[in-house]
Amino acid sequence: MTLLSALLRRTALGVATLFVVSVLIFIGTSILPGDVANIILGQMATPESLAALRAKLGLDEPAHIRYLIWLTDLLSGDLGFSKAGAGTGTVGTPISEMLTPRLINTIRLGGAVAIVAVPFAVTIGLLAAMYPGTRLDRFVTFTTLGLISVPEFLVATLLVLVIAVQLGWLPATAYISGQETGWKLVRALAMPALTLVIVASSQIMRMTRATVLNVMSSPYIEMAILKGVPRRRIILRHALLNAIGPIANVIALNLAYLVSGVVVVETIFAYPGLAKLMIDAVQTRDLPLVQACAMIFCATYIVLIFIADMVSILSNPRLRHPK
Amino acid sequence: MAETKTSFEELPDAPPRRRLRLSWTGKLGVVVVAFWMVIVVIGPSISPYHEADILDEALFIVPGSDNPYPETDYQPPSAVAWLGTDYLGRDTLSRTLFGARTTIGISLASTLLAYLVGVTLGIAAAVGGPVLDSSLSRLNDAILSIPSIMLALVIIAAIGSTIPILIVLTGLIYASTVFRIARSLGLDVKVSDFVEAARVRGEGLWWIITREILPNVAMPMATDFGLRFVYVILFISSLSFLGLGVQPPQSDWGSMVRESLSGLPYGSIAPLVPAMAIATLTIAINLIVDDVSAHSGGRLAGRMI
Amino acid sequence: MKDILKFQQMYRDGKMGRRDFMAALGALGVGATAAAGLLTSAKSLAATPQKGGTARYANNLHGPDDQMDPMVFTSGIDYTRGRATYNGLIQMRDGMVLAPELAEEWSANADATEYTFKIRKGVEFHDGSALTAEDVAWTMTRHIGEESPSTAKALLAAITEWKVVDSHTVKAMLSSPDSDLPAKLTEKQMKIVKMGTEDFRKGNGTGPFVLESFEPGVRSTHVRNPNYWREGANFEALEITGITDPLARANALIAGDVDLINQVNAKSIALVDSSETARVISTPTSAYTGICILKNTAPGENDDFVKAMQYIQDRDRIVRSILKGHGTVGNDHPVGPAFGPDHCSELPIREFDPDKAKFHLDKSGVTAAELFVAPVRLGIEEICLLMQANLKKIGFDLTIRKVPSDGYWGAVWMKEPMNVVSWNMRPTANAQLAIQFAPHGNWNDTFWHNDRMGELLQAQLAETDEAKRHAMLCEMQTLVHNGSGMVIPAHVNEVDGASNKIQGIPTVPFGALGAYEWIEFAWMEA
Amino acid sequence: MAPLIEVDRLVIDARADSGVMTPIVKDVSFGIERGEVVALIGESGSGKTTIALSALGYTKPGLEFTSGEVRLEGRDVITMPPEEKRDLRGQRVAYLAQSAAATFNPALTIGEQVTESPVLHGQMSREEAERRAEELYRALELPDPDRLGQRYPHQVSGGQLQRLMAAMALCGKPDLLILDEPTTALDVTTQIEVLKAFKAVIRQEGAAALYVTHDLSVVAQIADRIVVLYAGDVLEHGNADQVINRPSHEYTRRLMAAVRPPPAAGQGDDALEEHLREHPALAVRDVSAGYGRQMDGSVAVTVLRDVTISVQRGHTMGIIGESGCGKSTLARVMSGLLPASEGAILLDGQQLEPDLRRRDRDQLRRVQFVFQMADVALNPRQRIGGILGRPLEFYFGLRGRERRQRVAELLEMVELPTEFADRYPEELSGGQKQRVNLARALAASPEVLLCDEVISALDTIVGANVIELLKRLRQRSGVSFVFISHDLSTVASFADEIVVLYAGRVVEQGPTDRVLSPPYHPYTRLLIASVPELRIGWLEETMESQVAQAGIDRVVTMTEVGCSFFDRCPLAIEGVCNRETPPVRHLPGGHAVECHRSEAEFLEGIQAA
Repeated sequence: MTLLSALLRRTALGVATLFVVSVLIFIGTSILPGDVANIILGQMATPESLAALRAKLGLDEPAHIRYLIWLTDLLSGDLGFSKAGAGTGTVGTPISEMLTPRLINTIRLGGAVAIVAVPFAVTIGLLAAMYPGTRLDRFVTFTTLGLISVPEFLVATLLVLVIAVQLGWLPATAYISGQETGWKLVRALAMPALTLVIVASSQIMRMTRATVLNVMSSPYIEMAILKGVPRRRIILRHALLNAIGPIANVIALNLAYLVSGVVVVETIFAYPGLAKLMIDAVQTRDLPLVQACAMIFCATYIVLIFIADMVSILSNPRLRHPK
Repeated sequence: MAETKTSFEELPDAPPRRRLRLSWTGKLGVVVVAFWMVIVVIGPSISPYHEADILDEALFIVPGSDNPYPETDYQPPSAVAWLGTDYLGRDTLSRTLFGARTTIGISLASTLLAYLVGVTLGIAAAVGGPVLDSSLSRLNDAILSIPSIMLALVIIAAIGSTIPILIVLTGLIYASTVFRIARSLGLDVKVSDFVEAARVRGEGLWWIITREILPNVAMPMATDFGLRFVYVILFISSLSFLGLGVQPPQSDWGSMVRESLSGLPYGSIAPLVPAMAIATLTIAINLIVDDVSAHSGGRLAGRMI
Repeated sequence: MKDILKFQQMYRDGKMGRRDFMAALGALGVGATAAAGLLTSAKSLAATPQKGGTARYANNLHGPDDQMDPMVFTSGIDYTRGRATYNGLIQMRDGMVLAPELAEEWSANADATEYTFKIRKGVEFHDGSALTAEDVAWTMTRHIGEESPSTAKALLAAITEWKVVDSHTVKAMLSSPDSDLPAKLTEKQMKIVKMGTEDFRKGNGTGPFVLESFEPGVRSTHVRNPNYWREGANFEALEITGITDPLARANALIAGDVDLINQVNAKSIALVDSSETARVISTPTSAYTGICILKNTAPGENDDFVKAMQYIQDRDRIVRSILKGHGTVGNDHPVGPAFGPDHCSELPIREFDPDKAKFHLDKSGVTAAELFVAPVRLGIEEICLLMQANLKKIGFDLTIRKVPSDGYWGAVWMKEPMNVVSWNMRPTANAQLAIQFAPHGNWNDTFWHNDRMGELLQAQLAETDEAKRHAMLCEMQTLVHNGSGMVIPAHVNEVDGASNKIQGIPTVPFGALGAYEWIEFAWMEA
Repeated sequence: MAPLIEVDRLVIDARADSGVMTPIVKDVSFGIERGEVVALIGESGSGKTTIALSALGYTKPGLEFTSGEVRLEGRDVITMPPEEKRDLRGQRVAYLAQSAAATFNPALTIGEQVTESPVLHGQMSREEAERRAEELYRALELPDPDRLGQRYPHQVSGGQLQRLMAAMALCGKPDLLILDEPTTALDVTTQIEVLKAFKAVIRQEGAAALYVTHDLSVVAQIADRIVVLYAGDVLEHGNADQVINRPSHEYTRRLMAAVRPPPAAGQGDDALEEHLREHPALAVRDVSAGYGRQMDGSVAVTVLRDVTISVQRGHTMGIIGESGCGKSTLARVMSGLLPASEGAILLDGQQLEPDLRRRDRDQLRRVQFVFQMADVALNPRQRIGGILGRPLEFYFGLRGRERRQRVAELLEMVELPTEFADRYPEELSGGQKQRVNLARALAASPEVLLCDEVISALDTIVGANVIELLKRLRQRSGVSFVFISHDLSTVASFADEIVVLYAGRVVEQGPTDRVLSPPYHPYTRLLIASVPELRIGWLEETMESQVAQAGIDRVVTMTEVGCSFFDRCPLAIEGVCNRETPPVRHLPGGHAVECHRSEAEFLEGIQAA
């Protein structure tokens, strides 16, 4: 299979997955109690006012018709409108307009975490694999395990208490207006990023260590030892190249998590990212918004996994140069 | 010919089966896990109070006087409550002991369910032909790509949050990761000669899956089971963070941390005790898993110079 | 309430010492912390407001459903933005005094069935157009009718028509007398918008701040309205955002990331109070959270069961321990002491009595019950857990089903036999009683339909004699106390937080930080 | 002069997890002079690899040096500090492993791996090392030496990789080469080429070598001296001529006896009396098959083309060819594991469905498949009793005591103790597992047994014993065998008829006697000539022959037109063989050859050689 046909195949599979996700999300959200009209009117709803508002919002169509409308709009590049901010007015916020700043924020945070966590975690993981069973390895193992085992929200709260409240070094929340640059931006991102670096790098570290150690039982590693290749080169040249595939996969999964799964951290630091937006959208039954977020998460996941696969292919000459 | 046979027997192919031997960290892991398993069984019966008990204000007397403390929440450790009280004035120790059963029970049941579903479908996808495989894989990709918290949020909002629902939900969410592993292991085993031997014999799918494939993917899956179990505990605790966890007044460790998080600024240990419980259990499981996987890989690392 | 304002003024003018002030408020039933808050705000009355600064406010609830359409405002962040952007006809000031806002003056006919409002002249919307009676009539007509989605329409149910008399006069025609109408018009939903508005996101109002940016669920920014019709706000700009997590919100205030927050939860009060940068602002209100037991189905149809649930409430402990003193004991009816003379202080408080509870429980024969709990207001979950623990001691197992708050009002409330509810403080005691207990009303959430109650509600609105009004209110409170399926263990204070730099926060009890009036009247120390 | 390396009373123990030490190498001593090739010979478990690795100061994980010394020019390598060991490895002592495919790092270029050691040790600059590598590629007769270094291991053939490993070992000009079974995994045709290259290069470089193998025929070609090992003990030690021609130890004699004589006419067992049946037990008619089944039923890669063979009842049909010729595919097609895309398979005259899923249970029972690797063909999670009992239950509905009894009988039939029923496969030796594998097939009381390379993974003696067992079983049961092997000697000693496959086509078939005596198809001749003989000097003689030089070690490629063997064939006719499909020539005695050349020309060709 050539690279191009692989690319086409993967794209087709990705689109298929997106389609399945959109159906799942639609079914899932349609079994939720209440709709956006219920949420807007809340406690003060009456059957009459609900009916009137639903008619106004176009919610009185049957579910499958609404899905088809959404799908056709999507295919023509229109994500639709959120009911956000519109009240009973006829003008809602275009979803793309709501998503863009959130997406930028998410990418900023995820990017900041990735830039720090990935090189750090891979390095430490390699060091641990280089000297397995030593004190360094034990220390890394225990620390990463300890950090993995603590719920994110506890890590985040402890950090806030110590760094923001007690020491006052950094702001306790990370809500940003989008205009911050340079040092201000770094300060705003620091606390949530630090929390996520701790969470993400522990996992990457462990997987790096495990994968490299797994490769370490291959005959070609023994051959390298018998050729008198020093430890550092065995790990960095012989083992790492063969472990890159699985490591890339773990990194991709962690990055996908940084985009879609960090709702706890976004909540604690009041960081306006995508994950919190989707939770909010579900809670307010803003279905076009839920769908849009789901599409972004799903696409991110697919793209990241695809990139990880490409990295595996590029690091593996057998896949890169088929005979 | 007969004599020579006796004097030069065929040498065994491999040294006798290597038995799993734990390092000291692995042993420590076993001890800790065993400890918690004992607590699961006897915890509620040795606990000083019931998990739902809100301790009477009269119990807390200011030393050297007859005056009660004005508060019963976030009390420091004392003779009344050895590990202090939580945000409602409940005994942290009792709730931790009761919580062991809930936390470990739910997580274990969820993980088992995830395995039941994930392995069944994963193996079915591996052996069941391309149509089944690709439809299951697409569905699985779809589920994996939806953030699990968000899935949980929708389902719990739709049908409520009882313990059985929590177990089924978590089980299904984690089944998708198990599916991936089971499928790839299944694909490996499927092409092995002993499975072909069964196929040539004319064995049906059920036999091939249950007798030929499953026993052989059991070991690699077992190590993954430990890790998955840990993730499930943490996942349920993040659900608690969003208020979607077990029903009060039942205690599970994740919810306990969450509920009493507000005690941290006052130096209360109420959120730290259950956090420590989670940490000790998950670290212990991982230490055992590490030993099991070290058993199979990385043996050459020690020979590097 | 008027008394409090009076004491505050006396304190400000130096006619009263700090100790006396605290004692006086204590006599009025105001807790020490709350009194300290009032003291601070009294202090601020002393100084001259300073102009300038950007006030950053963080609200607890926020999301994609954040609105700029006043008619469907439901959360504090909406009310806050609404107060900044729009004006109402009449406003509520400290001491629950009604004050003219866009209506310069108003008058009612003798039987309170027709009201005339003189609209202020020379008021401009942010888009430069002039405010006319047409705008007022259009806005207010939106609240009328069965199909109106207005979340405040219950208050205006008596109004049949809004008439434009001339360019700056409107009339409200009522089907039945309502002497409380002016107070009801102070509600947060009654803000005046431009006639024919389609895009509410622009926030085209007459208010003290012009909406500069609005990202629902994230933040909005507002700048001072230079063309405001009166002197206007002290702040130069506002930044309104949301921080959902209570601890994070408190931390943000303490760390100085924001200047004002709403909803300081019980566990964070001491944290904020002990900080050097911020303080807690606690205002007694009649808002309450409680348990609805449906009277039209088991187990609530059994009066003894309801009694048992009422007697098992350890009200003192709830106020002391769960609310940390920032509340008042409730008496299973909705009119709390914050309503001042309208509160029926003659009615004895139903004390915590496990024996009586057990007696009624045994008599009822009910052996199991399920209570649906959603975090509709801070503290409700703890109240239910305490109740459950106390019931356990008398041998009754109450099952608690915790459900998410989204969708709660549509799926659980008024449907499950036992559920929790939260009601904000209404502008008048009558409105407070009517919303929940008018027979066959839309929101009669315990399905307790009492004919006498209906008569009294109508009659009290037409009554002008103070003593008779009070007697009627008291009778209604007693009826609810004894007959309805409502368990109201406590009225909760409005507990918010502000940076020590922020001064002059009003004490209106109908919402956060002086019912959002801080926007125009508070100021920031340079 | 002191020997280059001296193994002195070496003891190596395996440390069990319980801490108990089990000796693997027991007090072994020998030495190697400069320029000398010493062979360590023994079967699995004899400790030969362990001893060889000790020359690098290395043991496999789980093993420990207990006592004794290994001195390289007087310096003990076991106790050397790590830095010195590192300098030693690759530079002074180099190692060639059994499977080059596994020991080349798949992610690095060949060039980098070949030159790595001398560059790292600072012996040469990168450019020098690359020049040296290129010289070695040429010396080892590797194709395209200029660009070989930039390729990756998976891009070259197994035989080339094995020679590249020699290049890797030799690049740093080591004093001592350790060769660990370097040709065992190769086809015979490839093996002689590699052997020749090794021998030439060792001589040219003047290095000493320690050659580890279980194959006496190979040893005979390359070793100056031989050390015979059994279970960690040296049983015999002497120069090659003496050990091979006048073995003193009984074990050595047994090893010699197990070596199968080179294939020649008259080897096949006496033909059994014809069973009076109209139909052959199993017949394959015009079968084509391949992989990558497409929508229209054709296949993307054709592996078998127009194969027609028939196995007579009670007869043994040997199928032979190099790896990639399609012999295993043929077995899979017959069993139905791989449905044929065209043609028919007839069992006792009755046509079988191509796909085994459509065959009925009795049809499945009558054709049984014995897999190549007993290691992986037996489910490691089932006991032997279960493995053997399942077909009994499945085909005959046997249960309980009856089943147990039959399992015991089967175990006896394959000459294993009945207690083995309670063991797991991994508790058995390789030969024992292969017997169980066989017993499982016999449990079905089949009419045809398809044996796919059943002894190629076994040590010489063990393999010989299994062949003996098969012969006895055949006599007793009257089962027809299809015996697939790349080892012509084995097939010759066992089969009644031989089918020679090349690139998916039958190039020659007939009774064993006929096929193994002239006239041969040129390919059959190449195969026969490549089987090493237990005779010093055989390698040189063979390499001089034209047949070998022309055809050895080329990858089997299937051509669309003409004869696939064209580019390896010494008798190829340009313009004919590469254009037209060769005709089938029927020779007397049921012997058929597919070739453009006539019978007379075959004979001529032989004389020319």
